[in-house]
Amino acid sequence: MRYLPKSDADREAMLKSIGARSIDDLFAPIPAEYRLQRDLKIPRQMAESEIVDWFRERSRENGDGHATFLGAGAYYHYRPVIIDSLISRGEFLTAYTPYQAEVSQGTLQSIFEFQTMICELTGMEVANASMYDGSTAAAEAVMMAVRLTGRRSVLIGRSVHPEYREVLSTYAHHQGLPLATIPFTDNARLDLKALEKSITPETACVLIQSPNFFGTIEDVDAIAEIAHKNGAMLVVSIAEAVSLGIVEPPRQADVIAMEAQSFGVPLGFGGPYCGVIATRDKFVRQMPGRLVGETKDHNGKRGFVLTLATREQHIRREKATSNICTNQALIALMVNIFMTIYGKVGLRELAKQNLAKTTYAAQQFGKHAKVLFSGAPRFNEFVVQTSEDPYAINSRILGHKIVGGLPLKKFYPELGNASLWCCTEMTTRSSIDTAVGLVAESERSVKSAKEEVEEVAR
Amino acid sequence: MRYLPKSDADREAMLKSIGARSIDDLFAPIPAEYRLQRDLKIPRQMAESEIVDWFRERSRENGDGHATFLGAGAYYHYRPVIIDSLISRGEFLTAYTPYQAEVSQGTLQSIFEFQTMICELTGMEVANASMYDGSTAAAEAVMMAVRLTGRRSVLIGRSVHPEYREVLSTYAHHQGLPLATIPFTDNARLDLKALEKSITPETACVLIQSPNFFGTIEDVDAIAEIAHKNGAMLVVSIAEAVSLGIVEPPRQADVIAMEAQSFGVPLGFGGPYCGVIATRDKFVRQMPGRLVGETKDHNGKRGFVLTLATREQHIRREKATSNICTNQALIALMVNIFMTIYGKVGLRELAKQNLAKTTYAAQQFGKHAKVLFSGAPRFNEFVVQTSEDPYAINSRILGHKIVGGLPLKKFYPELGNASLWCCTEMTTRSSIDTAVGLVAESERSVKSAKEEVEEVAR
Amino acid sequence: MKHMTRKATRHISQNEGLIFEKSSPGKAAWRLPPLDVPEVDAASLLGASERKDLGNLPEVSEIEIIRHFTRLSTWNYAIDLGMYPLGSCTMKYNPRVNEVVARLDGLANAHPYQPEKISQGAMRIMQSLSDCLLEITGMDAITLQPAAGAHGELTGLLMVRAYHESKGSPRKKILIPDSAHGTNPATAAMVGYAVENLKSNSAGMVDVAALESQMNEDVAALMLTNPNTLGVFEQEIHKIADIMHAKGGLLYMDGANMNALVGKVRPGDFGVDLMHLNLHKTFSTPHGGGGPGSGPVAIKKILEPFLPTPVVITKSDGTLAFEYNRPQTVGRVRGFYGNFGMFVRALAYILANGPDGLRQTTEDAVLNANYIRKGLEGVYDLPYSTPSMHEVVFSDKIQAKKGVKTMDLAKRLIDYGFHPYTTAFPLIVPGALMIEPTESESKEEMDLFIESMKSIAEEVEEDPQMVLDAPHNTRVSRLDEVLAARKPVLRWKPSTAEPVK
Amino acid sequence: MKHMTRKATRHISQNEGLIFEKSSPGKAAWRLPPLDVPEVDAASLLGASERKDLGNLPEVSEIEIIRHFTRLSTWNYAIDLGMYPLGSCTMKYNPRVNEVVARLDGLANAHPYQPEKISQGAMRIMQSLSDCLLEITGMDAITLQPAAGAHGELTGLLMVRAYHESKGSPRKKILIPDSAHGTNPATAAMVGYAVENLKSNSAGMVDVAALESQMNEDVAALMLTNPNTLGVFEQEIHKIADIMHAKGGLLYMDGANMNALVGKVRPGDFGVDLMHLNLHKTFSTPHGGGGPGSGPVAIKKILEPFLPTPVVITKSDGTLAFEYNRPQTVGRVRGFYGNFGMFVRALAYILANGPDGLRQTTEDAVLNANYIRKGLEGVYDLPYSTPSMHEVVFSDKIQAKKGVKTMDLAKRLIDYGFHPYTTAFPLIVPGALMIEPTESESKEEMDLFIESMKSIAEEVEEDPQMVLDAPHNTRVSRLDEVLAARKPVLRWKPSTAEPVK
Ligand SMILES: Cc1ncc(COP(=O)(O)O)c(C=O)c1O
Ligand SMILES: Cc1ncc(COP(=O)(O)O)c(C=O)c1O
Repeated sequence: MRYLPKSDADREAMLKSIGARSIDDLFAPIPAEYRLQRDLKIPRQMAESEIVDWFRERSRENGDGHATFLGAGAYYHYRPVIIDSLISRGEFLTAYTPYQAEVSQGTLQSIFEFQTMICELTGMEVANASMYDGSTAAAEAVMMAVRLTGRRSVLIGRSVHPEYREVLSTYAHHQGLPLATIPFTDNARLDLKALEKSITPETACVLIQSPNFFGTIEDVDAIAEIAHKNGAMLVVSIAEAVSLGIVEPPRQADVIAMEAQSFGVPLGFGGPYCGVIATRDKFVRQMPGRLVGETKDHNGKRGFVLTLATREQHIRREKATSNICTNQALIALMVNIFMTIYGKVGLRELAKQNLAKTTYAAQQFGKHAKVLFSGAPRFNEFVVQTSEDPYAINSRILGHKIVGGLPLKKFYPELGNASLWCCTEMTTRSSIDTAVGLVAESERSVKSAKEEVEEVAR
Repeated sequence: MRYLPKSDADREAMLKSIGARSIDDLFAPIPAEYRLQRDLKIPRQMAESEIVDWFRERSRENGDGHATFLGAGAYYHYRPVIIDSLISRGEFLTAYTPYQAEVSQGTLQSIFEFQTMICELTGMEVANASMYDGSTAAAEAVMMAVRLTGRRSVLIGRSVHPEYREVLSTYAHHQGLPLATIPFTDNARLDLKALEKSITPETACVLIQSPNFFGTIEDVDAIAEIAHKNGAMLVVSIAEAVSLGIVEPPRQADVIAMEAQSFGVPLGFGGPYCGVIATRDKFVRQMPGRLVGETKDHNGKRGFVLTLATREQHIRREKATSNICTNQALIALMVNIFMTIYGKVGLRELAKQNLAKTTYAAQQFGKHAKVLFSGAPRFNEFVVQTSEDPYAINSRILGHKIVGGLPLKKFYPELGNASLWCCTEMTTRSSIDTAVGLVAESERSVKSAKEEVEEVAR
Repeated sequence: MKHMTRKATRHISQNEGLIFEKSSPGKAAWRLPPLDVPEVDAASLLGASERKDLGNLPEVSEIEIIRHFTRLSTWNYAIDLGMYPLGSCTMKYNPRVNEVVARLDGLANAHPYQPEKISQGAMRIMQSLSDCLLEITGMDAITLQPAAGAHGELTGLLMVRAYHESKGSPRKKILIPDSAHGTNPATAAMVGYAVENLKSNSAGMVDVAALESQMNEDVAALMLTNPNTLGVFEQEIHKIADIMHAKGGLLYMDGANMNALVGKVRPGDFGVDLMHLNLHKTFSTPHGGGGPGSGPVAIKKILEPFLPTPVVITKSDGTLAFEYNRPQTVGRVRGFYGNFGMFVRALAYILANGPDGLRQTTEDAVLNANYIRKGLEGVYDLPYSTPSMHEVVFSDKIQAKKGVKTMDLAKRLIDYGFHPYTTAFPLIVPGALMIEPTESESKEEMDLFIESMKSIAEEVEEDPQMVLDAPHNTRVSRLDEVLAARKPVLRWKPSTAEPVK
Repeated sequence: MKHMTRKATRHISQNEGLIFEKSSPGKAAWRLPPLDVPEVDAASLLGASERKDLGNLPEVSEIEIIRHFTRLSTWNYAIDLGMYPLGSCTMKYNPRVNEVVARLDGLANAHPYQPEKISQGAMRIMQSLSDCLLEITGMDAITLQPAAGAHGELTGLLMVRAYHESKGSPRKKILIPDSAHGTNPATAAMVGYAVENLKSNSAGMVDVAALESQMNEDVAALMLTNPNTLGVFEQEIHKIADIMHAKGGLLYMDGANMNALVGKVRPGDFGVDLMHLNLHKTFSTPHGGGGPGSGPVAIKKILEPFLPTPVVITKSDGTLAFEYNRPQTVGRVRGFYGNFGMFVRALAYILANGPDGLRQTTEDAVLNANYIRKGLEGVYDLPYSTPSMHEVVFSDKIQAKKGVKTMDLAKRLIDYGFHPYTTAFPLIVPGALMIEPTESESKEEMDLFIESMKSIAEEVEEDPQMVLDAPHNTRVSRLDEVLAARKPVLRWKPSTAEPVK
């Protein structure tokens, strides 16, 4: 096998020095009756060229070359090429968690920079080295609030990503944490009155997302005020990181749970992505995940190490703040490089282009169909309601190698024929115009059909 | 500009410390009347994403995804992916010629290994660090023979790659070196009688290629004997390096000029490729190009340096063995890695697969059309003669996203409707069968057409 | 240092400050294409929500970024540089072809919500990988959704809980051997179970008698690592399974050490009810400085109803689809479908190996561990003489007499050009040296490792202080972890900015 | 060494032997797909020509290859690691997007003989690059075929010769300033011309009076580097051109230093008849440890008939084609069309810059050189006080008094974490230190360089021997070049194989 650095002579020599007659001696501890006496039934050993060909085939079956209007927690942004040039360096790619600081300063310093930039962007005081993704980060943030407040019930906005809500309920269910959902109003923002009504002295935290699942920016101040007034914490989830370039971060939040995929991470059919938790210094000891801190070596030289490990499973075992061990380090490095490339000025300009494309698209759609939730500011997503089933319209749009917006029926039946459209800097005016054209056509045909019926009726 | 690591403040500060009022002061030495007072008329500054899109377009216009039967000096072999992973490391990619050995040992040791492997493969005693390509390597090898023999006339086999012959005549012309061409016989091998006749005491060398342009393996021993008997040197050009895996190298040659593109170098529309010259120790001081040698440091530790620089232009100026300075180092590294991957056993197996595919293809074509030059052994190319113009047949084959063999009219009008076909390990049986099928069809239709004519004639 | 190593030397290494220390206003590494729609006024669109300032994000050029991260990278040790014998981490070669196929446009740019019609390639990859992993583990069904091993444990215990609930009661406890990895108890707690410790016997294996007595109807499951963290195969595994099953409990296997078993024995065949795999260990996906991973959970039929949603199914027309409607599911444990990019890599690894390659891989991994054990036995204390599979655990008992602990030996090993082994784990071995070479090490590299470890042992005798002061050959000397924890500095601040050192 | 640098430190570095020393029979890094055609018997097909043995080619596994070349790479200095101020080499940033676009399937896998119908993309790239380069140089026509600068010189002088032959006589001589690069005289000789040296004047420029007197009908051309190798712009360039043209001679410009002029002045505007460019210098294609390069030759109308074949032309239908039928061509200088992959990279660089970017680039390059000149003036001897453009040349005159030469200073600079400048060139400056920072260096990096050079100057005063013994911080100390040349060992042989050090 071409990955194995041994000749049969090497193997012989080693067995000899071990004093084993054959390799089977070394597997003797396994009860004979369980030892596999046959080949595994998996495909035969393939040449590298065959492997590449096989996956190329899969890639072709997978919508290679389509434009997309999908967002909903996974965003198609441009990835500067140096991200892959740098993360492909074996020193980053093939290193483990930086347990041995003296030969891991590269990874450690880059995480320290990552933590710093996440703080700058979120307005928080401390950020961890990464969580699995935005959904698990949100769930862990809520658990964190539960530990910090000593309270057990949790309120979740219905405008939070439906899958994030599912994950939270999976995590909470078996710990018997009562969850309640807060509806949204007709501008898609959290219903403050409903919140006031549902919040109790037992409420550990309120979880919202901003920009929320519909792309609408929540009134974080108002929500924070209600939460804090009731001694509950405010946990804010951010799924579209690019929004932070031009949307004020939820500074009033106690914990922010972020999905940083937008920052240079490929869509990759849903993963690997990069969750992050950021919070206030005073809450750091209840924070899950790894943390890198600055320190000095024997000669007073600056260096970085993993720190506050007493929160973690390998020290605290069942008393740990979380069971997380392996995180998303390499993806956090992609995010770090992306933030470094765009930086203070570029990130704002990038966000501004997203805003411009989305504004144009919403206007165009608005001329032919109903754009919902226009009452509040949004970032790069918006909801369009059509007369015809959006799946039907999308299949016509797909004919142009364009993937239309996400039909919301599945998650929000009450919204009927609504779908969620997303525009980024990658969305071209021409694909917007094409999609709008097909939606307009659909509306016209439905209308004329209705008229015909009326005709007949008369 | 995003590649420039300066802020305007930096520029101001630097001008100040230099004592210049403005940047224009620094360009004062350029006579004012010549200074450009306008923008260059080139495309505006583009975003990285625009650049990628622009070249993607060009790539699509360029036969992306076609199978090919083209060889003729540029061969389509599989490139193991680690070649690019390794040569993309900045330490290899962005280093200059290893003038400062103590911080260039990586490049130097890899060239030393390259020189060693080329010697092992060619059966020569010394090889240089690379030449521009196979054509210039051949020309420089001939010049080398001219210097070594003190003779001026050169004999070239007509079965040498036509473009190599063109390059040689360009190089030779202005030095007034008489060139004569030796024809090939009906098995495509060099015409030994003609050689005997043409060779004189003035002949510096005989240049042949093996496998030659038609894929035929020359009778090197016989040619060497004739050359040496007349005090001339034998220079052998090798254009298909993979042949060395299973074809005996021309050990009787005095100089070998090789094109190593087949060893892991992309076709890349003709370049960059990797020429190499290998020869006997005794000729090394007339060798062009860079050489790496082993030595020791102050502590007796093994190390490598550029050596025998007294042959080179930067020391000898007009007396140098060549004007070459920049060579093809990074491509030589690709070749080095390729040779390391396949090694002693793999290279033979690879060559054997080429032989098998070619043998099958030649047999299949032979059933329907005339395969020329079957009288002598060949490696992975063969010549097929059709009744119809090969350009016409190829355009039908192209309809199947397959590029047919190279029509030889342009180079060898005497061969009529002949074209040169090449098979490598990348050639699939199905594309062979498709191409053969279309050739067979063409032959049938021509034949029936002829019969009709005869009908009418009767 | 009289002992010199043949493995490494010292060489010039570039310094580099924090990126913030290189920033200055007006530098930029980005450029956007011209806008093809009308410009907008953010203030009027966003009102109070408009962000005006991005704080201390850096402003630097592209070459500075290339140099920054290239320089940083050269401060790391990595598998690509040499042996990385971290026990329990399976630091094997990460094949480059995996990286190439994972970046193919149709896979790298696929949106998780794109229509199934144009997602057949991705689902086919998920199904093929699932089939291979089921054959390798001998289990009946699998979920690829968990993002890492610990996440797989969580998913597994959620299914355990749902299973017992379906039988009337979730039960109260999870049994966990004292040799277990920290994620095991931490996971049990997250799922609302009490953790009960299980003592190991003198051979370092589960004390079957103790298990017998501790097992009862309150116990939901036993979390067993096999081979365990001592690298020892639980020879009485069948008894263990029987004891659990007899009382209606389940046997969960932590598959982190599957690299000792692939192609040689299948957990499904020796009574395991569910297990997780670490694709980033056994199946060669890169660790990337700490992640990402992927922790599929393979299960027996009885647990299938509880799988997280969605599950990939084959429709009557032969096309693949995601099934969401599964009434007894434990629910989602992650957004979308898991770390898909790791599925691609793991499958590429399996295809590159085939049945014969995987078996040979396992044999070489076990061969290497035993070769090192043989080479260092006597020089370092071997607390358990039980046969080793893929890793071997020594202790610092002998060296501790001179005041030199496992961490000190580890730091000195750095001077010899190696990444250290895992220190101070498993907890049942005081001062553990946990060494897992994996199959990726050549005899040459391991001989250098053995030679170095022996040389260090001699140094401990001759000059313990020098070892205590190690490392000596790195760009920073030993770093003060106590200081870091006492007053944590977890982010750069303009005020605290230091000049480049 | 009391002077410590802020630029670099020493860190652990992996040793690695020659690949042949890692080989053993049975290891393999390759695997071929199953054959889809019948097996063949090589012996019966090839007879006596069949090769039986491949000698000492290595047998190693994939991970050993990854480690071998990764380890080797870490022994190199590179632009990606820091400033690389080799004078005359223009070691600027090599943008990564260039590498990405050069690898696009349709470009990387295009066969040079594939039908023009499916080669329009490649030809479009060649045409676009040609148009840009002509606008930048102010010339009329161009060939992209030469593989490097020296090859461009050869191509250029071949055209010069063909031009003169067309006028009746090829002429005999080429005038070359004594400051010229070695490739200039070497090229002239290859084209069958005698080389006549041209003395520089006290300002380091062409002595116009001398030129006047040496110029006659035997002289085919003057090969002038401008700015010349002192980094000095030939201010009397117009006079020089007039003198050449008056006697029917041609003015050839070596464009290696074009990085000082792009967007600011065009050689075509100041009387140059033909010139070569180094895409691997001015246009950012990577040096790759010595190559590949690309040396296009741009010419004035009068030389167009002599261009090498083929030439890209636009057909009446707007599609592109190669034109081969050019009766007066000098012929081919290389197979196929040149180093196409470098064309792609150079064009990507031009598109990334645009007119404003290219101008700013040139200004920064000149600014950087002058900043260094200012910083080191007085510390090192400046033989020519003439204003500098993109590079500055000092001499070791001051330090030589202590027996420390330019090469010694260079070796010591390595200890400070920099790649040295170009030593001992141009020849007109004894003990030259030729420094070209390029635009890619930040003020921070150059301040470190200036600080280091000053520190070394002090060391020369305090402890010259220490400097003579440099480098001290590298994995190998100064290597014996004399030994290497005296009995050359140019390849590994089994007998001479040494163990890994
Ligand atoms: C035995 C064991 N179990 C569980 C884990 C946790 O796996 P992960 O780090 O992928 O979450 C590890 C990883 O170190 C391990 O070694
Ligand atoms: C002034 C000058 N001329 C010519 C050359 C030769 O160019 P190349 O190395 O590309 O052949 C160089 C390269 O060093 C140079 O600096």
